[in-house]
Amino acid sequence: MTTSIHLPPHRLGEAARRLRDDVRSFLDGELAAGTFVPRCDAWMSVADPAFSRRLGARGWIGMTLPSAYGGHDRSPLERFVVTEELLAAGAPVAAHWIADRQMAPSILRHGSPAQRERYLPAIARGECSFAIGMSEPDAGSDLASVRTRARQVDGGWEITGTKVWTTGAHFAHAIVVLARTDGSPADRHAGLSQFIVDLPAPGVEIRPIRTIDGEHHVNEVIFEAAVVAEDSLLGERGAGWRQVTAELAHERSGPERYMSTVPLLRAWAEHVRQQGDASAERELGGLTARAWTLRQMSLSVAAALAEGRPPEIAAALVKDLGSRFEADVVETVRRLAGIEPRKNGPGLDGLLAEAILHSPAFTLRGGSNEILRSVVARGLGVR
Amino acid sequence: MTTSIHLPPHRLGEAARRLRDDVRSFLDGELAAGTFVPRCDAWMSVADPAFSRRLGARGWIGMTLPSAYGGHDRSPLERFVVTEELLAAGAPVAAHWIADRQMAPSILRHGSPAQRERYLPAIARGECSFAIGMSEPDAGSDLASVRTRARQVDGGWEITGTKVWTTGAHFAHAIVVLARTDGSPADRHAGLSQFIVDLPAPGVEIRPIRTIDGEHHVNEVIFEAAVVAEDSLLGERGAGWRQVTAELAHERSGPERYMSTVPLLRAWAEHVRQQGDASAERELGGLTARAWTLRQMSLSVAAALAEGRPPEIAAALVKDLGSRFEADVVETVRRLAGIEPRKNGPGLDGLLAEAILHSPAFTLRGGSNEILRSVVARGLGVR
Amino acid sequence: MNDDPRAEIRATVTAIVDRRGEDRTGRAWKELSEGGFHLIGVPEEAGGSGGGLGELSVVVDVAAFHAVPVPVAETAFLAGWLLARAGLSVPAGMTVASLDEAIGHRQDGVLRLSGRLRVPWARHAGHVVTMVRCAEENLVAVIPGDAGVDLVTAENLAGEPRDLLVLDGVAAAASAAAPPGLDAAALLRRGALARSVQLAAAARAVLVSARRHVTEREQFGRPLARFQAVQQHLAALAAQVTAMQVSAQAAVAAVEHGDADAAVAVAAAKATTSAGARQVAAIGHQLHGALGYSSEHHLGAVTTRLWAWREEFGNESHWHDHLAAALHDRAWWPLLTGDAG
Amino acid sequence: MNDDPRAEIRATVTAIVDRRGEDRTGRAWKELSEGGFHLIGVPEEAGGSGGGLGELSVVVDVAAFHAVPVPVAETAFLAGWLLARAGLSVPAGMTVASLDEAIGHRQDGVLRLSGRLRVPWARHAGHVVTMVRCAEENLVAVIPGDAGVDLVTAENLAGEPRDLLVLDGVAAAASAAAPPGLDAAALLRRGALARSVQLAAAARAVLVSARRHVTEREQFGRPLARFQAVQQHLAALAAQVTAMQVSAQAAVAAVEHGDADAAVAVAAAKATTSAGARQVAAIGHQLHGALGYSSEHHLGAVTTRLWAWREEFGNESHWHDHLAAALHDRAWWPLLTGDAG
Repeated sequence: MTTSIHLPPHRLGEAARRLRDDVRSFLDGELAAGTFVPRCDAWMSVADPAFSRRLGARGWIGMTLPSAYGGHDRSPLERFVVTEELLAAGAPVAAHWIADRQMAPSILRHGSPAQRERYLPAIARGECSFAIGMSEPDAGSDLASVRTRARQVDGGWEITGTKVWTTGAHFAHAIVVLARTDGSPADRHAGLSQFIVDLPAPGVEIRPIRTIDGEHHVNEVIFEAAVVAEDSLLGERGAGWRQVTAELAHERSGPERYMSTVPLLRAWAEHVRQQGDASAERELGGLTARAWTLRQMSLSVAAALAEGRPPEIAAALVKDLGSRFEADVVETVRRLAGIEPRKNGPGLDGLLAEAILHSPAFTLRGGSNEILRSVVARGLGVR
Repeated sequence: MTTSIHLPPHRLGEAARRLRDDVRSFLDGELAAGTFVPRCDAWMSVADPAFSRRLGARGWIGMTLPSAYGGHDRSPLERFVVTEELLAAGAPVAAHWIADRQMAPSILRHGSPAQRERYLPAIARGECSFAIGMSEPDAGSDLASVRTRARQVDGGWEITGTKVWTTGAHFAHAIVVLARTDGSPADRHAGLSQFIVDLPAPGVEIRPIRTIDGEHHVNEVIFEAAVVAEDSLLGERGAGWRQVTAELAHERSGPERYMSTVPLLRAWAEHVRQQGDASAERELGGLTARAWTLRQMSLSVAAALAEGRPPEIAAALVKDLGSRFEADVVETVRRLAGIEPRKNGPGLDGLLAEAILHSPAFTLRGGSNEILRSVVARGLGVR
Repeated sequence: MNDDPRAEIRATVTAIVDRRGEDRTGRAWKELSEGGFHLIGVPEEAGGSGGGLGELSVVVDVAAFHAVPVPVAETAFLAGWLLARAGLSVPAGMTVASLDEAIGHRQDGVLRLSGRLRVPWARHAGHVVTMVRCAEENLVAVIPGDAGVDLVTAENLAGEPRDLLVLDGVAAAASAAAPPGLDAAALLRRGALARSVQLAAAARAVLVSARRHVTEREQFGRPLARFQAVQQHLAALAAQVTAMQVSAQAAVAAVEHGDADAAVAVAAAKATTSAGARQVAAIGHQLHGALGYSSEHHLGAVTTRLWAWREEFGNESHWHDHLAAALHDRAWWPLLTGDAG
Repeated sequence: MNDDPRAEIRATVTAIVDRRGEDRTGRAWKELSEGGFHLIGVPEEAGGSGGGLGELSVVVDVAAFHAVPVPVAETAFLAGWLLARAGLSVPAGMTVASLDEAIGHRQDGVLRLSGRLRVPWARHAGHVVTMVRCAEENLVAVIPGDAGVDLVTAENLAGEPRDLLVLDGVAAAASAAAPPGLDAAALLRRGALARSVQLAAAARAVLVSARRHVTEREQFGRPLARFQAVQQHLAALAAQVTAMQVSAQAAVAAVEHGDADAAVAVAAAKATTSAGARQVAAIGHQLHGALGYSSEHHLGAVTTRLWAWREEFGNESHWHDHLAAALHDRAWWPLLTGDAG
């Protein structure tokens, strides 16, 4: 770790190609049936439980879970193929995305046998949505600044505190909460633990937070002395921060970290093909080269995961570049397409409006670029 | 100073237009006579003493100095017009640039009557080149890290220390040196003083530093117990840092802070006009809009100077934007012109090669962009 | 903008628009129009409130800075200007301008108008002014708002009305010949100047808000303003905002003084302010964190305007092409300095 | 590049090129050619040293990382490849390739060549290989270096030889028909792949040097690496360098395996590495301060190469246009994944 980030390229094989063809056929069928229209950022904001169940039925959720827990014993690289096809299509996958990406690996690794039995098969069927209660009011990027407390009481834990910017809590079947079980806020990383809380639950109030696009994707989740069972503790008491950090690497490592605006880019590519504007063509070529490279990097990260190498630094680096790419796609299209963005517009104007309004989130979610760059700098040994 | 940087636009009048016409006629004549070819960054690197003397004879050096000292009692705005015309033409002005820009105002303000008599008329005639000994080895951007010492001795001062990156010392008639007269390095800003040392001088060695373009523009200047007269102290003993800071605002405030690559841009504009490439045309339009705005900002800074308002913050801000513009000109031309840069090439290729090789200097000289941004942040009251 | 009448206008308009509470927009519009601020810069003989472009720019600047959705740019900058240029009088009530030309034909001495016209704020307007192409004539005409035209509502990214009027032989309430030089390009340029002022003002609002946020908020146990990366972002933001302000103000001054190269100034200003909007909004959101992404925070009201306005009346690509075309006939440096060369 | 033979090649070549002292270049070239590294990746039956594209890339990578001016890309990547593809043998000594096609005509059974050919390193070469257009035939031919041709010397920004050969009916020393698919576009692509590897390696050298500099140097009384702005710059640099490395390595792998979409990979890699060069050089110089701007510092040797190589064999604009043209026939996402769609 002294010269550069080691990230050898990976080549997908013939099996991946067949799997990709299967996913494309499925998506073509869904598009033909009109079950969805391609949307930007759909993995964050477009939830369709029926669509998720259909994916689950095909074995495309919980792919890397053991079959004993309803999974499919497939490699992170096979999961990568399915994931990138869904993202490229702008498919409505938000109902299962967080559960599949973060919570399934976390519960598999840290969960009790009972928790595994309870949640993993349901996640793999596409029937269990998860939310993650992490950020707190006034904490900004400082995720360790946790004021929510969990106090051991008779027969369980009593949780009190407020989480904000919680994606999908309004339709989630469960929420994972990071809370302080021991010590004081000055201890920062020490003394934090994770809990799984089924929703809805008494003492847990979910209020919508509308974002600048006027939509309701995120929530404020208020725990007022909500009592949960003893066995809702996830993993080890006091090890919450370590568990969360491992989840974050998963959160940052997927192709969604550069692909949120690919549906807009694909629509614009068609537009350019019809227009024949040399200036637009060249910039389309430029975005294509960047996307090609980001895909190769993302694939390398998936290969590292598959080999059990922790991709924390590489994932942070890819997300840093990827979120800039997502924003540059929006900027390039708006600058060259010669159309005014329009909310709910029928074509490129609607996709563009949605992408512009979501663009601040590209670099805020999953760690700001400053935070990501600190992770990379630390990885280079300079801190 | 709480909301934004106050920088009202300024409009030049009819007198300025006539002055501009005069300068253009002169430059057209020089170009026709073949006395120079337009060069990028010529104000740093192309010195022609005869050219400077011809400018001096026309009253275009030391313009704002009082006539009592050989100056012309003109306003900073008239000086601005002459300056920008010389820069736009890529004229060989390095022989008098530093003397005219920084040392003349500094000597007028801080110099003794004898120093004024000695240097100002010569500067205004274009016959006196100055160098500024500021940076020291290993100091980087930390200009206050001064190890050069001046010790009071019989009949004068004895200076010992080394200055680096000293532009034009090899042809300068005098160098201004920042040296510690009192206290220790831990005192930083306190205890520093400025001295004017005529060149060549015993005990002062000037060694070339070749830069990555293979050229010799800057020097290492070594003072080995060089003894200078009592009255070579410039201004107040111990007030050197304050004097230098005021000079820096002058150094940063001129149009050369965005215009170094304008000769390349003008040549490329002709190239584009002949090519008719739509993609290049659009980017030329973009650079033109940025240049127009930077010129308006630069003009506002000159107007602030003319009204006696210190333009420190605004100058830092314009230089930050300006140096990025200079580099973006180079990048745009290279990306779109479809030619390979070539050192000493006869046309655009030669201008491009020179500009590329100088580009690191755009953001290093006169304060790195990080330093400039710190100045701006402090101006906004956040530090 | 430091002379006295302008400072007074700034103070008065600020007091009107800088308020919270119920029906903020309606109350602001009522007071602005009662005070005649919606027709400032339009000559009194044309039914306006008098004053120059400088005063008008102050009103538009303040309204944009506070992100209050009132159509001062549309009434005074565009509609009033069109009417005054054509020698027509401004009708009472809210009069806004069409971005597109109508097709006219005369029938029994009545001018009848057809076409699909983009008309911001049409839904609220008492009258709409439009340029008209009628046989070989160029006209300016007034359409009454209650003339039974079809209106399709739409909004820009900031939720401001961007409506479509569908005319099919509607009778004009008034009309006059357009003077030489008043054409679609002139209208576009006029709108571009208005949006330049608005973009610069919205950018300034982002800077003010960001500065306040980073000095008031803490993270990792110290004020955000103490982080070097935050300071660097803030300084870059200030630089961009200042560039936008200077370019818009210089363009206003050039048009106000009738400079020969005013068209270049407007093109450069709209290009600069449109291109700068991205970085200003991005840094603003980055510095505010998730908080600024909530619809309850003021930031979104200004950033969505930055995103909407940069496309209106030509985005930077449009004006870059325009400047490049101007360079076909003029050398680069004289174009920049506004001289013949 | 972790398997053993490649690691061994890396170590050996590093030992050869990573030296200081007199006539560094001459000694490095002598040892490289004695070891056969100047013809690695060229089949032994064609007079090369054998090995695959992966091994060749290691040699080119190491030479570029150390900025040692030896023409391994020109001899092995281009000249050896051209000769082997045409079934010709590599002559002894240094053989380099022309970037341009010569015009051939046959006279008394002798192939005579004319034209102005750009030939990097021609001044040092024993032979030059060129593609030839002769009536309806496409040929590959060898020109002896001592054939009395006119040579105009020139250098790129890094001072590497970029000469011009002026041929006027020079007799070819050997020639053969070019196989199908071996044309000017294929040669350009091959050169682009070589430069991609070199650009990525030079970028890595900037990162290594910058990392060392900021950990060793102090400013304002503390190590540069402690400044948040410095850390952020370094991380951005690392991201850019990693992107360049991954793209170059992926393109090498695609060509090595004969992938159907190898042409897309090379276009994307040369575009990525050429476009990344600017930021890498800029951050590198910014972090090194004035010190790195001196010709005595190692940094300039790599940044001038970044600036030169990004333009050679098509800069990013060229390859962006190329990718855009490929999108005329294929949909965007299948092009990216290398599938038929």
